[in-house]
Amino acid sequence: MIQDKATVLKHENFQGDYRILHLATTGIGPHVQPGQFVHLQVPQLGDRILRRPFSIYKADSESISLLYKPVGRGTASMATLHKKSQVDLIGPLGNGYPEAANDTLPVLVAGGYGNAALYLKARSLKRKGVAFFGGRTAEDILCVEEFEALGWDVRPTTNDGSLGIKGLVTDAFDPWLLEQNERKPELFVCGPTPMLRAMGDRAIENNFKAWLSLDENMACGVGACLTCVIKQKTETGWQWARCCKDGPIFESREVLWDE
Amino acid sequence: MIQDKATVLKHENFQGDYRILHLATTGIGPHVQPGQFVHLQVPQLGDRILRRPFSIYKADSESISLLYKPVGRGTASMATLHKKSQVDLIGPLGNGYPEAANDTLPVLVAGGYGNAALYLKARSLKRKGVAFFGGRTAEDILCVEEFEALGWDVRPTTNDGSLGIKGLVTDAFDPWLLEQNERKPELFVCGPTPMLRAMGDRAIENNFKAWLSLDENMACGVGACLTCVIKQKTETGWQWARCCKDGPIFESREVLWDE
Amino acid sequence: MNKPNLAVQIGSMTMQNPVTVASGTFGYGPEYAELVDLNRLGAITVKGIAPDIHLGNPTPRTYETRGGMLNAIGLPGPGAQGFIDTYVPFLADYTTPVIVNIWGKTIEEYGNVVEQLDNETGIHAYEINLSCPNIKEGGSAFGTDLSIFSHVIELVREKTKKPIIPKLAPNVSDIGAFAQAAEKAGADALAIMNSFPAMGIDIKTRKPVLANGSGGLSGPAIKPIAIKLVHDAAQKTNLPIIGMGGIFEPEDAVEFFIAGASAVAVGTANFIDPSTAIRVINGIETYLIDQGLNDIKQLVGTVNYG
Amino acid sequence: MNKPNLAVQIGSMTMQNPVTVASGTFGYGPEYAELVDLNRLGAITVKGIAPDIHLGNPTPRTYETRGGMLNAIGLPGPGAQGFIDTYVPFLADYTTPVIVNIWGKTIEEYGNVVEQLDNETGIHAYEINLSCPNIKEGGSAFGTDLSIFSHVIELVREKTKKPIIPKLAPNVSDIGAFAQAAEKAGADALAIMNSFPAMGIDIKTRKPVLANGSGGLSGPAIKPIAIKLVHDAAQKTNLPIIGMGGIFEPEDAVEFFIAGASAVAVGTANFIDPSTAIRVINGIETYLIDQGLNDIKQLVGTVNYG
Ligand SMILES: Cc1cc2nc3c(=O)[nH]c(=O)nc-3n(C[C@H](O)[C@H](O)[C@H](O)COP(=O)(O)OP(=O)(O)OC[C@H]3O[C@@H](n4cnc5c(N)ncnc54)[C@H](O)[C@@H]3O)c2cc1C
Ligand SMILES: Cc1cc2nc3c(=O)[nH]c(=O)nc-3n(C[C@H](O)[C@H](O)[C@H](O)COP(=O)(O)OP(=O)(O)OC[C@H]3O[C@@H](n4cnc5c(N)ncnc54)[C@H](O)[C@@H]3O)c2cc1C
Ligand SMILES: Cc1cc2nc3c(=O)[nH]c(=O)nc-3n(C[C@H](O)[C@H](O)[C@H](O)COP(=O)(O)O)c2cc1C
Ligand SMILES: Cc1cc2nc3c(=O)[nH]c(=O)nc-3n(C[C@H](O)[C@H](O)[C@H](O)COP(=O)(O)O)c2cc1C
Ligand code: FES
Ligand code: FES
Repeated sequence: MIQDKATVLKHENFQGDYRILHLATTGIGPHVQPGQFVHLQVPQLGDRILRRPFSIYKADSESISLLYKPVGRGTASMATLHKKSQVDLIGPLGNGYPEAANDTLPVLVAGGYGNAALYLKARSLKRKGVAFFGGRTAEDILCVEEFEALGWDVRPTTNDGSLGIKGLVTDAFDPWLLEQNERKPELFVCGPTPMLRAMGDRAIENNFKAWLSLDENMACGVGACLTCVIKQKTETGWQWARCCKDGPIFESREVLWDE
Repeated sequence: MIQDKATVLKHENFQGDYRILHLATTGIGPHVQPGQFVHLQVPQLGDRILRRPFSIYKADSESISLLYKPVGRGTASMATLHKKSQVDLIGPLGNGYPEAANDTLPVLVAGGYGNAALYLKARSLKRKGVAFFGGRTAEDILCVEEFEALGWDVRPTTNDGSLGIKGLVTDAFDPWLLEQNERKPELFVCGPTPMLRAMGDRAIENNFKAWLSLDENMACGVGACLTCVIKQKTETGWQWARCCKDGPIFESREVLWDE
Repeated sequence: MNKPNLAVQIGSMTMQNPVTVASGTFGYGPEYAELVDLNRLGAITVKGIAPDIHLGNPTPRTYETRGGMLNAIGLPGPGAQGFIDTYVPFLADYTTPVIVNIWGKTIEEYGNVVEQLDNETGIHAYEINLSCPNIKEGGSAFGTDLSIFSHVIELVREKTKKPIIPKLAPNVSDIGAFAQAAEKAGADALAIMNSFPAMGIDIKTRKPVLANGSGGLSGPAIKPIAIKLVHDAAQKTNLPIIGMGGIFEPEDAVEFFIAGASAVAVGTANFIDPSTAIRVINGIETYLIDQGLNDIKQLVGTVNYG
Repeated sequence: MNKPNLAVQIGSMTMQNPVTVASGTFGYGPEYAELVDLNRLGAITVKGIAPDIHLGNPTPRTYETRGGMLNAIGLPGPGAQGFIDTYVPFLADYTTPVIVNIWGKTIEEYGNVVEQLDNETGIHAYEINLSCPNIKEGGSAFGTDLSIFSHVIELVREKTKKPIIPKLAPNVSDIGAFAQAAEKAGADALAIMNSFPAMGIDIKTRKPVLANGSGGLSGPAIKPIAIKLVHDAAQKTNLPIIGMGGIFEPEDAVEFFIAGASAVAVGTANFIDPSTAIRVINGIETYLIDQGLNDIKQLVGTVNYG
């Protein structure tokens, strides 16, 4: 983990509203584990003050890329960054996804910008399985070709049916799951909370593992402020775990969801 | 006085650090009196909140220009405005310079951005006299050719002698004044407070008028908040006058300077 | 859907909508009349008036801070008679009710200023400034002492039948106690909050940035403090509350209503964007329509504690 | 010119420079150890410790506001024994003194937590949190009642010879009275200020933005309030004051020293820029050199009233 002033190498439109920010940072790039994130100080956000967390979409020895969508003040201001702007980063942060077990079939499940957190994992996993991508419309289904090029069998679902199966990720996943009998699936999931929860429930019911990347508001990003806590099950009940430091990745059995 | 969203027509480097901002505003341009100002909402000054006042350098039926120098946060942020940006303006504000008397010799005295407040007056005065421009270095002596083109006899002074007489405006003005005996001078002054005061003192001692454009911090700019007050002499002592509404132009005899 | 009802009653004063301007940020009316349609406001609250002419503090009187500003204007003003002569006739040309913010250097002066003003039909209510952080006399010291606080309100109550609206000091530990005391002393409504006692120092000269030494913090910076004070006071009184502190957008005003305010005042925002009050009025209406509410009263004090 | 002396004495604790971190914004030390050289700090102030494990509030626990943030973390923590087991050994590897922020749900608990901690040589001082806005027990209510306030300090004083530093509540009318009471009760220094009681409401759901309902406002927004409180307290006591509230730049810290603080703490700024404390230390040194001062003490309480 370092704090680094990174220079914008490129800032490009990706698909729909999504954008990719390429940042030069030799201090962070080489150390990234799939599923980790950076905490980015939004430029010119004068009167708002907190950093914003972003999954590391790609990383090499000299740079990282972030894949994001402007949704609010912070990301809107981020969208104004131009080439050569400087951005203050802290990273890489968080635990990242664990290695897959030897005998499982890796399955990726992503919603919206969830692909950003999964791309590096998709690349590093030796065995390539199925990737379920969900989104509102075709525009929200990102990087299909990229994941396919890595050898993944991508199955999109959209709420409006504009790409793949019409419905939720679960509408594609559930029938698929019924057909599995050779290998136990092992899920790597990143997306909105209801999706995480749905996948977690299936993992527990069907006795496989699901590694969920949780999305909580963060202040410090390094484990100091106790803003981003989630309930982690213990033998006797639960304890708080910090999404930024102990997570953002938790196995489904660890998470005690609020009703 | 109106509130208007003006569009940046052009934003250009002028001389040294000075810049000119051209703004499209049909609501303000046609109504400007020389010496008036606009109250400008600085863009993206997220956590700072107040407007900043700027003299109207030029005005026509469709636009106004401001001549300014980035000196602090507000003006630095202003400097980032680009063509087509929108800026919120209130104006024209303040009383402006009065008509010159029939029998006087108009004299302009400007320091730094003071020329911005004087250009329109220089143009509208029928009789053109002498213009004393003071600055730290040659870079701070603005618009000499422009004033000369209007028919003014421009006499620059600089602290470092890089242009005109080395010294203060008074070093040029005082010897000149000694030579005057035909007409009584009438001064139109805009510049830093010590200059205003020096000119005001001379006006009182030598029994001529000096119209001084006072520079006070402002909050509302329209006379409502009583931030920008200066001491105005009365028969029995003094009262507060609002620089933004009752001024910014005051005759030297009206002003009670703080010791 | 029909237009929702925005009218609010403060004692005998009817506000056509729940938005006024904060005292001291809008002059006496004429200053913003070219920029703001005064007839659209719920009420016009003028700058503090004392029995006599008062000069206020030396300059600098204001200073910009992160997310806010400091002021120590020090309540300069034309006095009651000056106000009657100069501003009451001007304001009489508008249909909007006028709230006069009053203050005194002594307890008695609070009574005196009301005596001078009370015959004017063009004055519809008094806001009693018990919380100005910028004057040694009266002001904040009166507003943080429960017994003086009550005493001033009782005295003003004796002098007038018009609605009286004490303006509470924010720098107290228990705003509820002051709300209750005001109710008991005969207040018709409460105004919460005044600017918060604060200070800045110029590190080059080591002088306070305000000539007065310290001043009051206002603007968006204090909004979360104001929301809590309004909320806490609303738990302890049935009086309508005029909420203020950092309102810049309609959404800010809505937050105050949910917290328990029956009306709001736009202050510092007038300096930044004089159209704020009108924008806020329009925005409240839109919000009510979106929420399917047909009266602003349905929004007041509706925090969802979950 | 020689390097100015930055060292500050708080009772028996020597700080090599006058900059610590604000409790609750820096964890217990390890969290920022990769980003900040802990040995460069004047002291490390850890998050609030109670006698026992405490879970704190539900989420959301923080919220961003204009120029600041709200928090209602609710003092989760490992308890005294957990702190001793997990963090004291870690902190012992650094030369920087450790200030443990303590709190309790009852008056007795304040004594109890000190009893548990006091044998640890790696703990150099206690900051007594009498002002947390986010817990029903203890916290703010204790900090705004002069007699409970004094009582807690006296009790802690009995239990330890280490320096004790009460952290004052900002939501009081007369901070000087609390400063004097703390001095009388045996405090070695004061910490001013805690985050300010505040609230935000989501206008879509009408729920408070913090699960706890209300919380504390911190960050640049409150700096002018903090400067005034430090200034006013310094007029009434000779105790050294650790000033905090919105310090983001060295210039902010300098303002606190001029106002009367002997040391400062960097809080919310750690979240935005973890290098703030080090930048502040360096900036203070530069400022002293520029001003021709050779000891930070020469700056403390030097407001030029003109
Ligand atoms: C581990 C992790 C990885 C992420 N990766 C990505 C990614 O790869 N791509 C992507 O597009 N998004 C990602 N996000 C989400 C991204 O951080 C949010 O979109 C972003 O924070 C929203 O910022 P905003 O200001 O645009 O949103 P806003 O909607 O404006 O924020 C709304 C309000 O929420 C509050 N708020 C926002 N952030 C915080 C905070 N951190 N703490 C407290 N309050 C807060 C503020 O009050 C803010 O005004 C990730 C989030 C997490 C936790
Ligand atoms: C009538 C008038 C006409 C002017 N015309 C021109 C012109 O034509 N060209 C030009 O270059 N300049 C002009 N100025 C000066 C111009 O307004 C200042 O340069 C500008 O306000 C400085 O802004 P800044 O944020 O860059 O400065 P900063 O130096 O950053 O301001 C420093 C600090 O001073 C405080 N401050 C600044 N303005 C105010 C205020 N209004 N009220 C309270 N505190 C304040 C703030 O705390 C601010 O952070 C004029 C001023 C007046 C009064
Ligand atoms: C420049 C200025 C002058 C003020 N003058 C007065 C006043 O005369 N009487 C009063 O009761 N409040 C006065 N106030 C306080 C405001 O009415 C209001 O309570 C406070 O500013 C908080 O609201 P805001 O954040 O919207 O400005 C003044 C505030 C400012 C900024
Ligand atoms: C997230 C957070 C947690 C905090 N936790 C504590 C705490 O445990 N004990 C305490 O005394 N103060 C706590 N505080 C208050 C800070 O120590 C400090 O007094 C306050 O934030 C003002 O300083 P700042 O504006 O620099 O943040 C906390 C503040 C924040 C923002
Ligand atoms: S964001 Fe601070 S602990 Fe996770
Ligand atoms: S700036 Fe408000 S009265 Fe002049």
